[in-house]
Amino acid sequence: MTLTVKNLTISRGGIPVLEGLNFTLAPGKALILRGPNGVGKTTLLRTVAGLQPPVEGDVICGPETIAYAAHSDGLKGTLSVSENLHFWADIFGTKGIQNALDGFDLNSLVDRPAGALSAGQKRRLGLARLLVTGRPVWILDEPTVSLDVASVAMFADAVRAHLSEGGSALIATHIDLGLDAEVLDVGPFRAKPRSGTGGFDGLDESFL
Amino acid sequence: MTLTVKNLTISRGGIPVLEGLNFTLAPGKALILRGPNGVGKTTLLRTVAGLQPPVEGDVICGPETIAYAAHSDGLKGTLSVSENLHFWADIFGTKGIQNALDGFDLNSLVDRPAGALSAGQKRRLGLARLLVTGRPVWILDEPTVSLDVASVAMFADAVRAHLSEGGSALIATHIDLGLDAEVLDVGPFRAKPRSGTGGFDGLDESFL
Amino acid sequence: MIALLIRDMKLAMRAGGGFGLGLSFFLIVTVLVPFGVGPESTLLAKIAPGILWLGALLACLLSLDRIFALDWEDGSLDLLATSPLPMEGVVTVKATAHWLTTGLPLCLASPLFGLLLSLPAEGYQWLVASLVLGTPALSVIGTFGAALTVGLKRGGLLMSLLVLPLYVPTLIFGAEVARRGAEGLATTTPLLMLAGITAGTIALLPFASALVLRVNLR
Amino acid sequence: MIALLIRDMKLAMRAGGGFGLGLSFFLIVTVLVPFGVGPESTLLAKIAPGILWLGALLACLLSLDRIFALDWEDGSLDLLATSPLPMEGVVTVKATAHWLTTGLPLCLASPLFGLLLSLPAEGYQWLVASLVLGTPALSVIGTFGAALTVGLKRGGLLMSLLVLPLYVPTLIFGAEVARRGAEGLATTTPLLMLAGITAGTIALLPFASALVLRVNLR
Amino acid sequence: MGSIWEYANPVKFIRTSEIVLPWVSILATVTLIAGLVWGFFFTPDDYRQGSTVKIIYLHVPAALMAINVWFMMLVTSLVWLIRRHHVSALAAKAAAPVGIIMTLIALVTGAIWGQPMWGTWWAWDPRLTSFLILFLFYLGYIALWEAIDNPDTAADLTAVLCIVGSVFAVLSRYAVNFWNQGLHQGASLSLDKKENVADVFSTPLYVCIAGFVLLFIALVFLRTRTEIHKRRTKALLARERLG
Amino acid sequence: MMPDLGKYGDTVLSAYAVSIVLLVIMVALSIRASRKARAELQKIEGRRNG
Ligand code: HEM
Ligand SMILES: Nc1ncnc2c1ncn2[C@@H]1O[C@H](COP(=O)(O)OP(=O)(O)OP(=O)(O)O)[C@@H](O)[C@H]1O
Ligand SMILES: Nc1ncnc2c1ncn2[C@@H]1O[C@H](COP(=O)(O)OP(=O)(O)OP(=O)(O)O)[C@@H](O)[C@H]1O
Ligand SMILES: [Mg+2]
Ligand SMILES: [Mg+2]
Repeated sequence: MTLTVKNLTISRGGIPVLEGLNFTLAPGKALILRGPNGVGKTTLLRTVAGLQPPVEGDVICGPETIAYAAHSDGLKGTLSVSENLHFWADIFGTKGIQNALDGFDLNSLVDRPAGALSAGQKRRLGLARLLVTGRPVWILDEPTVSLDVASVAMFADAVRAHLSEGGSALIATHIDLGLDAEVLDVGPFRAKPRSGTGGFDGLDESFL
Repeated sequence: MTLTVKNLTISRGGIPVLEGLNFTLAPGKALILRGPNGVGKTTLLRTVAGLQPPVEGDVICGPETIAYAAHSDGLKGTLSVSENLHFWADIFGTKGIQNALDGFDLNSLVDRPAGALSAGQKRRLGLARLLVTGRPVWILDEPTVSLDVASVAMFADAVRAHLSEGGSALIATHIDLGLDAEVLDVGPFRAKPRSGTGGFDGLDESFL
Repeated sequence: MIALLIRDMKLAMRAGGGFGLGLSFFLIVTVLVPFGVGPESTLLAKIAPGILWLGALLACLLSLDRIFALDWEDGSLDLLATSPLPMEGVVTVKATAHWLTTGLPLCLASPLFGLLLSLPAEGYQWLVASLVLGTPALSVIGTFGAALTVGLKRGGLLMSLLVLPLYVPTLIFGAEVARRGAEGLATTTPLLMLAGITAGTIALLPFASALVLRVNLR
Repeated sequence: MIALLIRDMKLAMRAGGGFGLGLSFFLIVTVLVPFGVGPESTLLAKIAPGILWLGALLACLLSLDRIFALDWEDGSLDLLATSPLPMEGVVTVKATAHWLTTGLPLCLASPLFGLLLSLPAEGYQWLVASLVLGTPALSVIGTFGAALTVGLKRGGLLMSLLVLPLYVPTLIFGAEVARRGAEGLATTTPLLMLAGITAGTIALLPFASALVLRVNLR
Repeated sequence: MGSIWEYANPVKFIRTSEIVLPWVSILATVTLIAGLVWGFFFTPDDYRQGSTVKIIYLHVPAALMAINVWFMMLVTSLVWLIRRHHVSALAAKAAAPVGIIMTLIALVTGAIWGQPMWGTWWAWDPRLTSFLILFLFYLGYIALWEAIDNPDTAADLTAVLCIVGSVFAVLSRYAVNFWNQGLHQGASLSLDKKENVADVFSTPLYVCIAGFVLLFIALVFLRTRTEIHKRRTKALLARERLG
Repeated sequence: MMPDLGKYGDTVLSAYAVSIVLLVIMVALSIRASRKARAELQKIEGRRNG
């Protein structure tokens, strides 16, 4: 169940963005990724989730252990909240969505079509999906976007509960979640131009 | 330039969500809207921006004074950053985007297609659009989503500069922006069910 | 308004081809017809004007659903609605951009496709004339349909359903001009009718489209 | 997989009609043909099998672009890719759902539309047979096209362009079966070819589609 | 007070229809059965069309209703857009399925009639063609209602569609006439016999027409009530969820 | 009782059959929908008032 990242270099649009990343994520632990906008957090998470291949290095982790939650939630506006959750439960072969509904206070919204939710309610539903996947390793990209303070606390509780059950979580976020977790600033791993010749020293976000 | 909201009732999907709202927003002032997820902030902002009609009450404000920025940024992924900004500048009949580029540190990204920006960079571009509208009243729906700490500060500076030039801003947000502004919690204005009488006697044009 | 037109044209170009795509669809429909109905050239010549008009209509239709859909999804439409442009202006510009990227290339290329379907020599000028007069109406009507269905997921098919009956008069008169032209008959009446329909839709329909679009943004 | 199939069918239904819409498009194409080529029933009878096949093909095509597009836009596709379902399974389910909502209703309704185009009495059974055998290939090929163009804005037209040439063999043999049937000729050879194409595409194309989809998700 | 617009209030409408509906329903059933029985059992055959002339008692009322229902929808749509009375929008919604069934009956009976008379189920005669187009308009109208969640938005959009559609329906009618001038003499022969329809045929025909009209009225009352109930259910449910 | 329909018997009967079936279906569906809507509304109003 341990997720290990070894000497990883990742690229976006053909350009390396982060390099030399090493970390392990043991069961029961959470790791918070930090870094300025555009440094490559999303790219890193997608690579770890297996959606894109690494340029170099390895992501080692058991098969079918990862649940990924991206910037967008993958909700169907015409399906109700419970239909959306049941669908993912069926896909991941787990039973029951009650747990997920309770965890994110969605009970009063079960029959509402997902399209008629507010931004924060949608996000809560998107996060509730994690609970029905039954997967141990959560990979979360800015999970608290649009959430109010109470919902952020709710989310932190859900993560804590998940960790205490032996799960783990890799979270990219800009805000403080109040979790007791290691923090990894990816800023220092910014990919450097290969040849060290001058002119390139002014490398910034746009790699110019 | 003063925006006045009088006894406003707004509805979403045919159901009143907030009622009895009153506030004024004078030039040079900012007003922060707070409230739990799903209370109706987005609906309120859309009504104030004139995108949907109020159920009751009035929004009083000069014509062509409002610049609205929603959850989504209205960017075209195939156009470059500068093309996106130039487009909005042309639509609003203003000149020059340099100011906007400087304000949100986009100079290094000008020629990048907007589709190849990270979440936070996109948001910065979306906010930069406000500077090219030349409109005095900014209506912002969770403007700092996806932004890192430095960018949030950059945004707060932009708002302060706008206020000092006699503009005003109405901002719905869940986080603390560090602005010196009045805060309005919309929670207490939640619409209450009409007369408790049963049967069809309570039936009115909104079928409640 | 010009800025919007330029942007829309740019977007159409960038999105892999722009002009080319409507045209290629037209081409492919014209090419598939002989596969469907068999290769006899007398038969093809007879149905050529109708098929060419149908092909133009379908090519228009297929590119319609994205007139507003993209701007809706990424939020630009909300922003445009709060901009100084009147909604009628937005709608008109969108229809114009659609015509420039779809209708106009079809008109220019139609003689070539007439060749593929053995259209008689007299027919070409009338085919082009009818398309030039008729395709603007197709774009304007289509914009109305697109405005009606903006924001509906899978709106594409619904839009076709709504738009196609509205296309009937234009199609009938347009194809009639082309057919009569190909057979060497008088074309004045249908040509006048066609011009009338186009003028009428251009003058009135944008108001309906703008109304409908505003309702959809609520 | 069943869950995905059920969800897709549900989505198709909810989105205002589901089954109905592909059908209505087919209906409308068939209705518009006489407006284009004129009302003579002998001419119509002659082109009927080809036009019906073309109509079915276009109805399929029009509903294709949304096979993956919606799931892509709202992020479901990323999530499905990290789920226990193999990508090949996803692709197959998508093709099946597309066929059930488009191809199947077209097969069932085609005799009615044959009526509108004065299809000769002998033609009906062959028309239906050819559609039943051929439309699954259209859905599978279409899914491949949709997988290729997912993530491209305005992918619709580009996809048509890619998919239509791939449709040619199916169309040729399908229409040939229907035409020979209507004229009372032997239909065995084209029928066998049609069945072969369908079997082949169903067996092989899902792998290609899955591959392409995975690349597009990167 | 006493203005006709009062009845456009949902409560008032529910109350009034509660009283009126049973009577209209009974009247409709009686008239319709009487007319059809009279027409089917107690009229002679036509000297040229034989017994097929009996189809007229279904075909013509259905055809008339098909057009009139659309017209009624046009009027209620205008009322909704101008005065924003919810009942009038819901009445249009309630009427559309009735209209499409009427169109379908006219088309099907016509097709069945065409088989012995013209030797074909379908011909691209202008009248038949414009009916087919009307059918498509109904289909699009209903599909649009179904596709939109927000009831007010749906009412607005369908109302505009109905108005624009009406203009285009009329245009199509002219276009179709122009397109297929005099190709089907057979059709005009049998269709233009109206003048010499003898009383033996016309009286039961009028009864049938009255029966169809009454049936339509009863159905629209019933279905509009249904729509109002549904609207209220939806509103209450939504309100409950808001807490 | 049954009138003599001559050689067009099938035609006339099928026309009547189809039309009457369509009419009956429409009426039945309308009534069913009406019952359902009313029952549902009563359930909810009951819940609200009780
Ligand atoms: C599918 C096909 C058909 C459609 C859609 C259709 C449509 C109509 C319509 C709209 C009317 C009433 C219009 C009016 O009163 O001005 C009508 C009337 C009539 N139709 Fe048809 N018709 C069809 C086929 C036929 C056939 C095959 C026959 C018989 C040969 C027929 C005989 C009549 C007669 C006798 C009337 C009443 C006379 C009249 O009002 O002019 N129709 N039909
Ligand atoms: N399609 C693309 N082509 C080229 N470069 C891209 C593309 N998409 C993103 N980039 C660039 O890659 C870098 C990394 O992007 P990524 O989305 O991983 O950043 P991030 O750390 O998630 O930022 P944020 O906090 O803003 O979400 C950014 O500088 C971005 O501009
Ligand atoms: N289309 C719709 N139909 C019915 N109800 C809706 C619809 N869209 C939103 N709602 C409901 O209206 C209420 C107000 O939504 P709104 O988006 O204004 O909330 P918000 O305050 O912006 O919340 P958030 O902080 O989560 O963005 C919510 O309870 C939401 O569930
Ligand atoms: Mg990111
Ligand atoms: Mg909101």
